Amino acid sequence: MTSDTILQVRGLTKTFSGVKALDDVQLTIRKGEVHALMGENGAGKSTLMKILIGLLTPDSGEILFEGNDLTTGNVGDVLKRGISMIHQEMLMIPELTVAQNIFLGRERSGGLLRWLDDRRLTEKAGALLEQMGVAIRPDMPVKYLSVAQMQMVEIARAISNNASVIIMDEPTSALADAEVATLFRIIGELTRQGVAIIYISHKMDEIFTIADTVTVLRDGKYIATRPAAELDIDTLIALMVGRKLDSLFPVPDGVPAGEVMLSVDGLGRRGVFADISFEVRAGEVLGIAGLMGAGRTEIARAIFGLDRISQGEIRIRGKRVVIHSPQDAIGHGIGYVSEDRKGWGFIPGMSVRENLTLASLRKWSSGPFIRDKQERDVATAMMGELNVKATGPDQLVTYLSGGNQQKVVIGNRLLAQPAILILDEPTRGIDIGAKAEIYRLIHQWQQRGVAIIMISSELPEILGMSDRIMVLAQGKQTTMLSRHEASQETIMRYAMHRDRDTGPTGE
Amino acid sequence: NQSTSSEKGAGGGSKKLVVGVTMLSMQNEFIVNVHDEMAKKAEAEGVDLITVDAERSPLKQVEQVESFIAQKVDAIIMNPCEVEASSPAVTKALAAGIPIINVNSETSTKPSAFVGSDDVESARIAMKFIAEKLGGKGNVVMMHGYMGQAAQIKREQGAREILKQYPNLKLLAQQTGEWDRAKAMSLMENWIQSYGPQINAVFAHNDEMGLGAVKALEDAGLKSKVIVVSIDAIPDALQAVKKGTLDATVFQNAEQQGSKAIETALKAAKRQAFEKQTLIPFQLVTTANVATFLKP
Amino acid sequence: MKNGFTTSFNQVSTSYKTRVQGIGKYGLLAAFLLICIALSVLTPRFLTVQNLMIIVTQVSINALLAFGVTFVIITGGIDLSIGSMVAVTGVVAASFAHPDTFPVAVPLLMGLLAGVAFGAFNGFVVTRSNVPPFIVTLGTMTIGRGLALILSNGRPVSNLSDSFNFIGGGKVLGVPTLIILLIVAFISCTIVLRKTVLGRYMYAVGGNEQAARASGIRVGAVKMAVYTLCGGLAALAGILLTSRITTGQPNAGAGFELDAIAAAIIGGTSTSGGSGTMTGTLIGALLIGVISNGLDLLNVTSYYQQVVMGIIIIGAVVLDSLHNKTNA
Amino acid sequence: MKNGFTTSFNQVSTSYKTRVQGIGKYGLLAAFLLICIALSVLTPRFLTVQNLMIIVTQVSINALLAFGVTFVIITGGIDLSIGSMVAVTGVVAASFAHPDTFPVAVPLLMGLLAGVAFGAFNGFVVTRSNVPPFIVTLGTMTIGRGLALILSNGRPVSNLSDSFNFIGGGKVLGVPTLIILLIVAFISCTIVLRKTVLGRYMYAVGGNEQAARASGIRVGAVKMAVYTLCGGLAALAGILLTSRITTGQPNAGAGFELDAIAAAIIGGTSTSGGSGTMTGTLIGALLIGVISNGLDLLNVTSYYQQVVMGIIIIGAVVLDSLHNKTNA
Ligand SMILES: Nc1ncnc2c1ncn2[C@@H]1O[C@H](COP(=O)(O)OP(=O)(O)OP(=O)(O)O)[C@@H](O)[C@H]1O
Ligand SMILES: Nc1ncnc2c1ncn2[C@@H]1O[C@H](COP(=O)(O)OP(=O)(O)OP(=O)(O)O)[C@@H](O)[C@H]1O
Ligand SMILES: [Mg+2]
Ligand SMILES: [Mg+2]
Repeated sequence: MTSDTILQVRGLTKTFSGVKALDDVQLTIRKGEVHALMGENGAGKSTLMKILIGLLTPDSGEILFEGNDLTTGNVGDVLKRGISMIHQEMLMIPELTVAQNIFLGRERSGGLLRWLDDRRLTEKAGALLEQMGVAIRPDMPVKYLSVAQMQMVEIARAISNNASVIIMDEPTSALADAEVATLFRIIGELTRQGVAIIYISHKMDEIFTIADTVTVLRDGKYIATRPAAELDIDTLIALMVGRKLDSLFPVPDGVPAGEVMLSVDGLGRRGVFADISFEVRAGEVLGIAGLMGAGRTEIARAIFGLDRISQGEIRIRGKRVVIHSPQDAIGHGIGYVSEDRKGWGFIPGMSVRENLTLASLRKWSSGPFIRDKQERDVATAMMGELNVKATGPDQLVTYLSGGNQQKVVIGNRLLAQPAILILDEPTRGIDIGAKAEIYRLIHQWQQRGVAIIMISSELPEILGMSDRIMVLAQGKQTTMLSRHEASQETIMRYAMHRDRDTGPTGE
Repeated sequence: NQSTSSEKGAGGGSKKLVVGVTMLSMQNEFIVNVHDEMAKKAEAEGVDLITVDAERSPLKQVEQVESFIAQKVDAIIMNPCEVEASSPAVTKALAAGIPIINVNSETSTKPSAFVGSDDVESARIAMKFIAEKLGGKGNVVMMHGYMGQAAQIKREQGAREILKQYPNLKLLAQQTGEWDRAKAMSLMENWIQSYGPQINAVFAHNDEMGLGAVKALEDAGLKSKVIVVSIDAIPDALQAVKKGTLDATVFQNAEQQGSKAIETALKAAKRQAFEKQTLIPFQLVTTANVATFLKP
Repeated sequence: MKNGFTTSFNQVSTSYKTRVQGIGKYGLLAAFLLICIALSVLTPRFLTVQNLMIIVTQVSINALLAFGVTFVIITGGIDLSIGSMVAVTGVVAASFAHPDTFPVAVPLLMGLLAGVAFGAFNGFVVTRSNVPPFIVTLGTMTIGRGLALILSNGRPVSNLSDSFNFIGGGKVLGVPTLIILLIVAFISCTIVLRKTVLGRYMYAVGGNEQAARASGIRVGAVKMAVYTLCGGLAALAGILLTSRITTGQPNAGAGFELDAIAAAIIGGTSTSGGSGTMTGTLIGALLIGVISNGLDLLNVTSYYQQVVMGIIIIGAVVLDSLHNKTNA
Repeated sequence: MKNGFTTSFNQVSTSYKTRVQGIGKYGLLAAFLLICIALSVLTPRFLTVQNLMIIVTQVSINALLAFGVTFVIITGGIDLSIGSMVAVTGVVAASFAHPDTFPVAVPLLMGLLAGVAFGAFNGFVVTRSNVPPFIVTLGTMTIGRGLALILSNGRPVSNLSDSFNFIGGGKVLGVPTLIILLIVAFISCTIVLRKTVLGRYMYAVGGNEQAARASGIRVGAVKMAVYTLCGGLAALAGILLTSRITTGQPNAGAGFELDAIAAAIIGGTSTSGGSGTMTGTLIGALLIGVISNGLDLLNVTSYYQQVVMGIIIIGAVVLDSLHNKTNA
């Protein structure tokens, strides 16, 4: 152990009901470094981190923190000893405010009686958020925040603990570039003060921007630790996946666009977005880009009947329709994959098979009865087509890795054979291999004549997949770009478009 | 087999007789008293009692009797939950050739024997007392037991019979206190708000409620102006009568009901002649005679 | 409704085995058999055909109610009004069941109709208002009790025809009708839950209402269906009870809701919805019935019965959960 | 477990204000006031100081129980054993309260001790086993009822000292002690919930147990605390009830659990945990008390009382939820 080693893990093993999630894993973290932990979905990264923070107990192995054994600690102890964590699942108490969440478990400030001093907590949280450059009200209950805002609160909570090691498990999965930049600035400041960061992300470019060292896990096993400078993207992917990956995006083959499937005209929802007009044709991918909070998700929700619109109209195949509920939308052939996978995507207590066939169950049943065999066949076939990694069609979806869960959600919608598919952040939190597969799928369905709307905060994805790109800023449409007009710079420019011109934007 | 064993028992033989007992509710003091008397008597006679609590559910009671039949008991004593609903139990026991004795209250199907008193009569006694005290004129409120239960229905019936005889006795209000002292107390408090000094008398279907009414009246300083009468003569009520807070209660003889029930059951089990109907009279308890009812 | 960005893994893993493998509930089954063995050893009267038949008969009413409430709980709801529905439907059926008035089908149909209407009303209020099912059905529980008393004028409705009394009190080829009906209901409910689209939707709605909605499931319709089904089953229970005790009792069924819900939860149905099986519920109901019968057979004093009953029920579920336990 | 982050916008604009500003529950308060106004119009006897005082007195026992169960429900649990705890603690206290035996502090302490021990036992089983709180406390509800009957031998424990009877039946400066104790308890519970770390942790545990654990909160200890608190409050209720009716009744409190839980849920406590306020619960309890008092004052027939009671409760909560409503 060299003098600047702060945390060391050796021979760590963890088994979940017979399945080895971690197998003899090692990890060495030095003061002031950004140490990236890489691996595919389900490689065991989060499990390892949960063991470090004391949420899970390992079957065997040792953890040394500042030279002392850490294995016996519970979460409270570990937090006090100076390790904190940004959780992948965003562990928040919805009813409590931002400030209350940030200081949860550390409120003891008012002396012996342990009286709560919420005013002070709010002030402290406010100061902290301001210092981070985040505009979130500290007295707002967390349940009203968007996913991205919650992620910023998670970050604030982790750094407010004055920890010497901060674990960041996919801290940017819900963030757009501007917030990512904020986080990176904060990470820079922290590392200068000697804080070590363990950084987990599926966004490759982030790794190469900030990581000093990279450790790779694969199937719960330790693979390698390398200085980031010695790695290039292909080598890293090869370490993670165990083979070389072909190109991420499918080659655009100029699918001929068909009839106009969906067109919206002057769509608005009071206080959220206004004057949105666009159309999507069969076999076309329309990308929607914008900063966090630009209103992209809200447009999707409105079209799918989850929120009421206050003006404008929606046409499907040229016919004006009124959509009040998801059933209406589905009846019109619309499918929607939400950005909130856990909230709106799948049923955790159900098997892969049941989840896949849920939206199309009527097709696999005669009268009230489900045709068991056909349902199973259909599900198995879809699992094959999507390349879902699971022990079988009867495995519970909760047990799948994030990427595979996402594939199940997409599969569920595809089996309903939508003519129009809305994908909101389809690759959030998904590893690079699975991403490539999802892109391949999108392309495939595009070729079959499905009209696709893809909302994404990842510009490479938008640029790589879309035929046309609509850019939003503050609930207004700022431009519509064709594939060859679009570049990162143009999109960013339109996305940052401020309220200077209040008139109708877009065309 | 079983029948021979009972014959042996009849001949003072080796095997103990077994009597199955199902009681309306072991959470009701009066019923517990009846049962305790039965247990005492059974002990003295050297018979085994199997006691179960029907918890006021006739369904449960029917099931318990079925179970007794399956166990081949020598006789069954039933304290019925319900006139009609407990009747299938009687039918079943008789069909199985097991004598069944109803204690305390009746069923519509005639059992082998009945030991008890007529609930309607107890209410008549209580109401009559009120009527006479008030000189046949005044306002009465009535606290019912749990609505729909046999005792409530019969006690209401008895009270109404008397009310009909006294046209100047007005039933001001009636409501259920669910046999419960606390509920009755709240109810009385609310009535005092509504009617205040208009109320001349309270008739409560049981002592628990009567005592609740007394408490509420005392708190409101109205007790001296209102007559309270209830039924059962539980020890608390006797004390209250002695103190003069409860004006009267109606004594139902638990001791006799219990011991007579066992006696009859044993005779029936031994195939001896027995009384088909043993009626044990009620007695009105007032300050005048309360001393004779108070146990030392 | 609470969210739960993070249902704990544990929660999932326990219900997983039971649900997906379908047979499940080995732990509970083991506890149940253990109790049966203990009782057979303690008293020779327990393990006789006649006694077992009595147990099943006694359990049947509670089991029917428990089946109904299992549907409701699987969708994440609750129904406290089942006890009152028993009373209402019983009184309604009895009112049409006097000898020489209507053919026996009439009281049956009227009772069922009353239950279905009552259940549908529950479902309507639950789906149309934001009021938690606990409050809605607590309200209709009180309303129902009042209705039963009003309809019957506070008095038991008796003098019922023999053919009506046969429904719940008769025997066919030596087997009590109650047992036969219980088996039929059990099989039907199992089929609804496991083999039909509606059953699948129930799990989906209870498992994640939003995701169910996003899959195009008409959540409101599913909820309407379960409350109505529950009302129908409560009506069946009410009619059978009435027929068995040959009287329509306005205060029948008081407290039945707790027993039925207990049977469902002992049987592994999670109060937060999304999991549960009819087999589990049936075992739960049988467990309660066996304990109560056994304690009666052993002549345990009434007060101690309650203590022992409570201990055994907790014990059985502890045993069950130990069996299904995964590491934390 | 449901959903997640993306609640719709509107929700923010409407309910955010009501909740965050802490006063909240305007909808329910409005419904409550509406009912009060209606009653004042219908009968002049309603709005008198004396009657209002009586209502509060009558409500106090249920309110105390409801406060306790609010703590439990906020952590995502449930306690069905409160009714039985009322009986056990009442009987225990009464046994020590005969005149000329012990000073009045002894029955008080013994009763409280019994309740705290009972509650702690609930908490212990809930935290140490995987058994759902519903089953644990349903079991201890039965056990407790049995214990109360055993301890009292099935008979009311009466002949209590005047000083003991004063606790729940007396007046201080013209104000009934029950009202004073209710106010003290309400303030204390509000402080615990809103101003102490423990209260904060209750919301955390009920809101997201995993997240609470990840913040270093000892979830087990919090649950122990709430069940124990609930036991203590039930003991207080039991002692006051016993003192008010001057007897320790082994069958006191039967069914009280439903009323208390109803008060909490009417008051906005969510059965899935993580939200709820003492003010809401108090209004919930008052609402039930006012309706029942009003119906008595209006001399509504017993059967119809139940129907009207059910309708008004559902109606009040519908009103409340309309107020808080957001479009879907
Ligand atoms: N509590 C649990 N019970 C059962 N299996 C679990 C549990 N937690 C994790 N697993 C399994 O362990 C493996 C590792 O999971 P983990 O969450 O650590 O992966 P990860 O590397 O963080 O993946 P991702 O990139 O998708 O977040 C997966 O197969 C997962 O399904
Ligand atoms: N439930 C909510 N309550 C309050 N504000 C919300 C809610 N959901 C979203 N917002 C806010 O509304 C605005 C638009 O949100 P929306 O989710 O549509 O953005 P988006 O463009 O999809 O971005 P992203 O999904 O990356 O956050 C943002 O300011 C966001 O913070
Ligand atoms: Mg992870
Ligand atoms: Mg979005």
